[in-house]
Amino acid sequence: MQFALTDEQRMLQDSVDRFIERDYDFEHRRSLIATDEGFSDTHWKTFADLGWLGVPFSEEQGGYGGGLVEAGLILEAFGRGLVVEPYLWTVVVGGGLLSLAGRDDLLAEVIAGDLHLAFGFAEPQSRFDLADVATRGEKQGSGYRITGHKAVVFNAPSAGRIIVPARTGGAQREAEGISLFVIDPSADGVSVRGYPTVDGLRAAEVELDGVMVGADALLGGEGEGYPLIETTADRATAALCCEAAGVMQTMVASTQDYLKTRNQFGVPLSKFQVLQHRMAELFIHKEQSQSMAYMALVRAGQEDRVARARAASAAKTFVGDKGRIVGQEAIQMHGGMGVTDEMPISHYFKRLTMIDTLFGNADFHRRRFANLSGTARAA
Amino acid sequence: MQFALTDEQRMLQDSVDRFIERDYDFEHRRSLIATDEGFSDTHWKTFADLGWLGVPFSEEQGGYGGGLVEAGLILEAFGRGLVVEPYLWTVVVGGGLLSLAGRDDLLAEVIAGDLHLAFGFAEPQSRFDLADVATRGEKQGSGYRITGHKAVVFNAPSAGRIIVPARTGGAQREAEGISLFVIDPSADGVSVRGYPTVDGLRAAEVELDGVMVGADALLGGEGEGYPLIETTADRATAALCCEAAGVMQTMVASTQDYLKTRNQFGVPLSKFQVLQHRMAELFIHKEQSQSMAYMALVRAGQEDRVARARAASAAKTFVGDKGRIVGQEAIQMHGGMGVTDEMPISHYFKRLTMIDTLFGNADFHRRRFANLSGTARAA
Amino acid sequence: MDLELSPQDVAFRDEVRQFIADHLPQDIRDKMRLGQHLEKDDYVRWQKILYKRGWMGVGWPTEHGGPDWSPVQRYIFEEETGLGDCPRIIPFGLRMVGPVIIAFGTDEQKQQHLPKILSSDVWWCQGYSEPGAGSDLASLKTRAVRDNGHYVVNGQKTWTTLAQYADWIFCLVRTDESAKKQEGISFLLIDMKTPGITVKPIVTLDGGREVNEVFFDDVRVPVENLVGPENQGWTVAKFLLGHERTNIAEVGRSKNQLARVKEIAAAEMQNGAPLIEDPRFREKIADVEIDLMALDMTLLRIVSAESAGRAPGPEASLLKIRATEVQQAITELLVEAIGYYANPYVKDAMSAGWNEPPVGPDYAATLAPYYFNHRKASIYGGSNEVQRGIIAKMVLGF
Amino acid sequence: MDLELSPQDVAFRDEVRQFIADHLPQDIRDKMRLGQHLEKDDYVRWQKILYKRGWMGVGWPTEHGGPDWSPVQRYIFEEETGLGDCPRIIPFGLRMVGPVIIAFGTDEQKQQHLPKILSSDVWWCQGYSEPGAGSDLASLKTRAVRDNGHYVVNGQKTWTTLAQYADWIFCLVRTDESAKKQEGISFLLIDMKTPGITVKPIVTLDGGREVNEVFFDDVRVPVENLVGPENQGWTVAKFLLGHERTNIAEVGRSKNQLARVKEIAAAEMQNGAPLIEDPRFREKIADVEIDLMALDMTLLRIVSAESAGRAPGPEASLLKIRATEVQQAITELLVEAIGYYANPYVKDAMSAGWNEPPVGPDYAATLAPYYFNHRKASIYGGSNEVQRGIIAKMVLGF
Repeated sequence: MQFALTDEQRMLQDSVDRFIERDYDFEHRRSLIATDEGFSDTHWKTFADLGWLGVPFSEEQGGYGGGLVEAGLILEAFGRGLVVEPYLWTVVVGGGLLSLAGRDDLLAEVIAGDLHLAFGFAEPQSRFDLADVATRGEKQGSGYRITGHKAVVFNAPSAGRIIVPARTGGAQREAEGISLFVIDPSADGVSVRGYPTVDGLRAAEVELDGVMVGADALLGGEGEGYPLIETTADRATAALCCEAAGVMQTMVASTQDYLKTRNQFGVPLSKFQVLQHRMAELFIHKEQSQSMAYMALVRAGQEDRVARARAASAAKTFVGDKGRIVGQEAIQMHGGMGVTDEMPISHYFKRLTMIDTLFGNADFHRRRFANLSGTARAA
Repeated sequence: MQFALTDEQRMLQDSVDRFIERDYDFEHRRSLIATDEGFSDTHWKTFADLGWLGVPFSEEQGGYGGGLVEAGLILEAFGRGLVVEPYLWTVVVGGGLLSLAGRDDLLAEVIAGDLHLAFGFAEPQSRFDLADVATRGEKQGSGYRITGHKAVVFNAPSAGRIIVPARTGGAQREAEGISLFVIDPSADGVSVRGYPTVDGLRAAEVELDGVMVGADALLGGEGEGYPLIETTADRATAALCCEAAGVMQTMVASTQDYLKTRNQFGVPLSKFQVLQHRMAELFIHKEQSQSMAYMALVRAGQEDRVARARAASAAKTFVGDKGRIVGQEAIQMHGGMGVTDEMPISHYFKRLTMIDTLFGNADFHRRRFANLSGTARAA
Repeated sequence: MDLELSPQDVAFRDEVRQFIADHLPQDIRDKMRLGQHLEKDDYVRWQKILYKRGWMGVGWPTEHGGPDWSPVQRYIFEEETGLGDCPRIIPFGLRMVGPVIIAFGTDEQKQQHLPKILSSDVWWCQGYSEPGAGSDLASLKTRAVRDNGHYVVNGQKTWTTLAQYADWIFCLVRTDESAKKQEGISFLLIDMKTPGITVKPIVTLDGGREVNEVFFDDVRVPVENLVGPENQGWTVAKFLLGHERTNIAEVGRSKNQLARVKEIAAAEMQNGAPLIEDPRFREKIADVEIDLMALDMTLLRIVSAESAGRAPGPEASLLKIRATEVQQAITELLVEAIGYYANPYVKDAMSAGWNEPPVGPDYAATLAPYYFNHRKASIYGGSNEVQRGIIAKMVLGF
Repeated sequence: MDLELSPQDVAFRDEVRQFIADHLPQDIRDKMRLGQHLEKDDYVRWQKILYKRGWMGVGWPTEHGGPDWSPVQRYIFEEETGLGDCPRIIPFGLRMVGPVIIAFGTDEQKQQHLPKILSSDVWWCQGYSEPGAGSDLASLKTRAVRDNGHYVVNGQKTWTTLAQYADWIFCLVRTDESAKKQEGISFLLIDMKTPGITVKPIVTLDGGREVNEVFFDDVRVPVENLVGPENQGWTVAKFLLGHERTNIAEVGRSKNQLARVKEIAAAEMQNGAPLIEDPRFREKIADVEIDLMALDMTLLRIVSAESAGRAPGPEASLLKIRATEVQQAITELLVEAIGYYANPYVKDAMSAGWNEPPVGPDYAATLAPYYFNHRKASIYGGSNEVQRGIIAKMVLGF
């Protein structure tokens, strides 16, 4: 048991931190999110060159033989720098699905930085239930005809492929009968209505109106998509918790600095006991959020579904609950400055808030965790 | 609309406060709870002489024509003084049931101070569900034969009559088919196993083993006991919230005094900003608890079941949640002194804690309130 | 103790309710219900409608146009306008500088300003906060130097709400730099058209432009615009802080927003059923509803005390803290209810007149910005930390 | 990063687990499971069993009898003894005065005291707190005046845990009244049989008698019992505060108690079904379980850092705060689970050997007292307020 970073992992994170420090100051981020695409292709190419896009994949698949832990560590550092490039969606989620399904051809394009991906796992009525799929995939000859509405599909405006679950069997909200398809957004019947998100990212409503795909568009077996979806969601959740931990780290550090430098009633705010104690709580929250994120990362790579799911849900619940406190308190302690667009802290706050909505919020995962927990002594 | 005490109500509370100040200091209370009976008959006679035992009952019933509000105000003052005399059980609960059922004969004894009452509404399996009655009442001739186990029956050791719900029809946990019986604890088949409670009161396990009662033991119609039980529980809940508000008032005042007089690091504790802000929160909690208790009192006297039940459940939820905070914080701010038996604060804390368990705790009433609330605009 | 309205009060409530139903313009009502951005004209139109009915000068003496309502009537009016989707009354004229002028102003000031405040012909804003001062209001640095019948004002104010619409600003300025902190401050009325004033918007985290910086560069203000004696501005400011504050509870408005939570939760689905049928979500709503009841009942106790002639005390701090907490909790529930559709940021959908179909349900667009925007509630207007300090000192005697 | 135990550590865990199964006396296990009162003999018996196995001196150098475990092994031992219903190791000898004597003591002191601490032949207690001092430990007033090869000690200590069982006490005393607060304090070892010492129990709110006042009336202590230099006692005390504190996390014990919550909630009924099937109660348990995981994982990160040779820092404050919060949350769940049967106070049922049938379920009697008693957890041992102050100063640099 060694619940600390290896030297290689530390070096990886250091290199990401250095990239942010050198090439990703806050004004730069601001200019990126104001562009049409919302992030930088140049940076993306750099990520490819540095090997970050292939980090979690095996060497056989053209990757660099790391794992989810390494991807999570990159996202933690991205969280610290509030990086908007869609690493989560293209590499962890999309790449993760391709990797599980053995689609090394597309994965190679991802690793090379030539392909962006999106995953349309949510629908207007689904809320956080991954099995609530109304989109239909009807067999047509050797292929399928897909019809449905995918809601808030992150990174879809830039994606060269969109992966969508569609129901080829089973009743709505059943795990059985869901198939995964790789869709080309330029295909007939696909409409992608893009928009920015409140935290400066890009997403889209994706309408599929009788989209025809061949049998090769299927990821995994027909009707056997759900386990891939759930596994990927748990892994993405773990990685997302790392990003949240990184966001919290910067928020706590910024607030700490702000309180030390800002004077009120003739003394620095950091001398007010109320703020000291509240900051001590935030410090604990961000430390423990990191612990939970790392736990989820480690467990997400394991075979045991229950251990993986419990860890992901525990971490997401914790990060959701404490993240709300950290975010709101950091803003409150910044006073009026905290609610301005000008200060980075407000952008970190928005990102942290929106992370809670992804892959199920704290209440969703609390219930999932409770239902996965027995009455046995294992805690 | 006049949400403040009338002059008469204020005078009534003043007289109770004066009684406590003059005759009920903390050492006196300590000596009372160490006696076998656990409270003072002399005080009880005084209460009768002062008319407090008849306050909530109409003049036709031999009372003094006040209402639940007046009883609640007495209990609020009792809460401030941590009075152990069983006013809640004999007057509000027992007397309330007798009054609803028109048993003026027994009510006269209560008002005169000659009769104590208990109400065995809980059973080992019932938790907070008032309709979960396993005790059976079988028709035998013109009377009934009652068998069952009543759990934690407050004031039973001193009670001249114990009122018990028993099932004369319907299935378990059905509201239909519950009848109320007045039992003489000296009757054959009644066993009363008394004990003190953690907050210095007295209760008992009451076993009914084929207890024979006549038709005159029935309160209200056969099988029609549930509405009486629920009404009485809501009224008692409102009155209990008043007691809780009174307890909180003393806890906040004591903690306030303690912080002002106790020095640490060369200054009074009241100068520590962290404690100032936490005390400000406690101040708000006790003020709002009083508001909620009064609201429940006013609504509990009304006809509308939903308005009464929502108010009682809202108040009990609020008082339970905030009472836990007030209690724990008051102890914490007293430091080591707070956890000693010697300091009154620890006894107030225990009482406040136990109030949450009576007639359903905060979670129980939160759910009841939520289920009574529509989606309409009335809030 | 009695929670029922008297027949007269019931009649009054019905009258207010009917008036709103009849006279609140439908376009304004629609914007309010969707949480969309209001224009200056929306506020002014509604305030003029109230003015015409004689209901604008709430809290003002009748001689200056106040409607002479009892505390209970004021409570009812606040509740009904909040429940009825009416825009907020912009407080800077009516509730702030108006009462100050009534209490401290000269006859000329009264004649010049009060009628136009009441008729909403002049829009006021408040120049209190300064950069670097935060909660320490008295550390303000904007200075006013006497020169030939004028004060020459230099400095900067910040967090000035809706200054972009304002015709006049009331300011605290330092008129004696040698005096101790709270002394040496004066209360000045300044015409926003005076040369040397620049207004610069501050974009807030939700993308909104409600607050501004206001710069004063050799702005010449006639000495006649001083309210109260020179260097006694702090007394004036304190009067304002203690003035009729029960309206900060915003109970009616929060009841309205909580009903909106329920409506949205009844429309949103989870596991094939409306979200509102989820016991946990219902209980979270119940918690906020109960906290709102506690606020309402405490407000009613204060209103009853006022009816009995007792002056309001530091209860305002209690109301401020809990009211803003309830408001913020409601905005959290709204974001939670909407799930993934909290994410899209479609700026145009936040104003009326956008003709494209909404992204997700039509009520979704404004919810996350509403949550973000409302973080200010516990910061502005005397932060909740300042309010706790006031309770500790003024009530607990710490 | 890796959360799996190595094969060696798995073997060690199994060995500890088996040892507890084989050697923890059943009567002690039963008391622990019911939360009943332990006698002095219960603690001593168990500690002697561990001593015999060579497992008592955790954290001690091997030359003094420490078992030479890695940080992970210590973690496993803590976890397994906590899960396995073992009594707490009384810390005053083993974890407090023992390490102090090892670090600062003379050879004579080491020879005299260390073996008997390890063998549990001598029971120690801690004389730090004084009435009126609270968290301000350094304001202590008990004084020791040199007189003819002795210190004459006068004063009073309080909150002295289990002093009624103690053979020796270690004390902070003031040896120089003219020096500044933290200076002029010395660290003394005192035989409790010395004339002039009186122990008076303090009854706690749960009715327990765990803590005491200890009075010193002209108590003569040989100067040889001074540890470290005279007037350097504060340095000694600080060493202790910084010493190996990961054991304060009590993770294994809390996991055990949380399992007890689940067992009781599975036995208690609500609406005809086990309480544990209530979604809300399950989620409340989940919340505490998740908080406990966060504590455990943070502890593991600290243990891993220790394994890599990094000295523990002010993380102890984090662990203290969250560990006690989790413990207290568990006691709340226990009281909540038991419903009305939290009320009966049957004192005799809290000790073993009572032969009457229980009031309610047999697990009920000790739950409310356990909750009440555990309010101390956030007060004693450096209150959680003090710990937050330490984090603010030492970690955040405030």
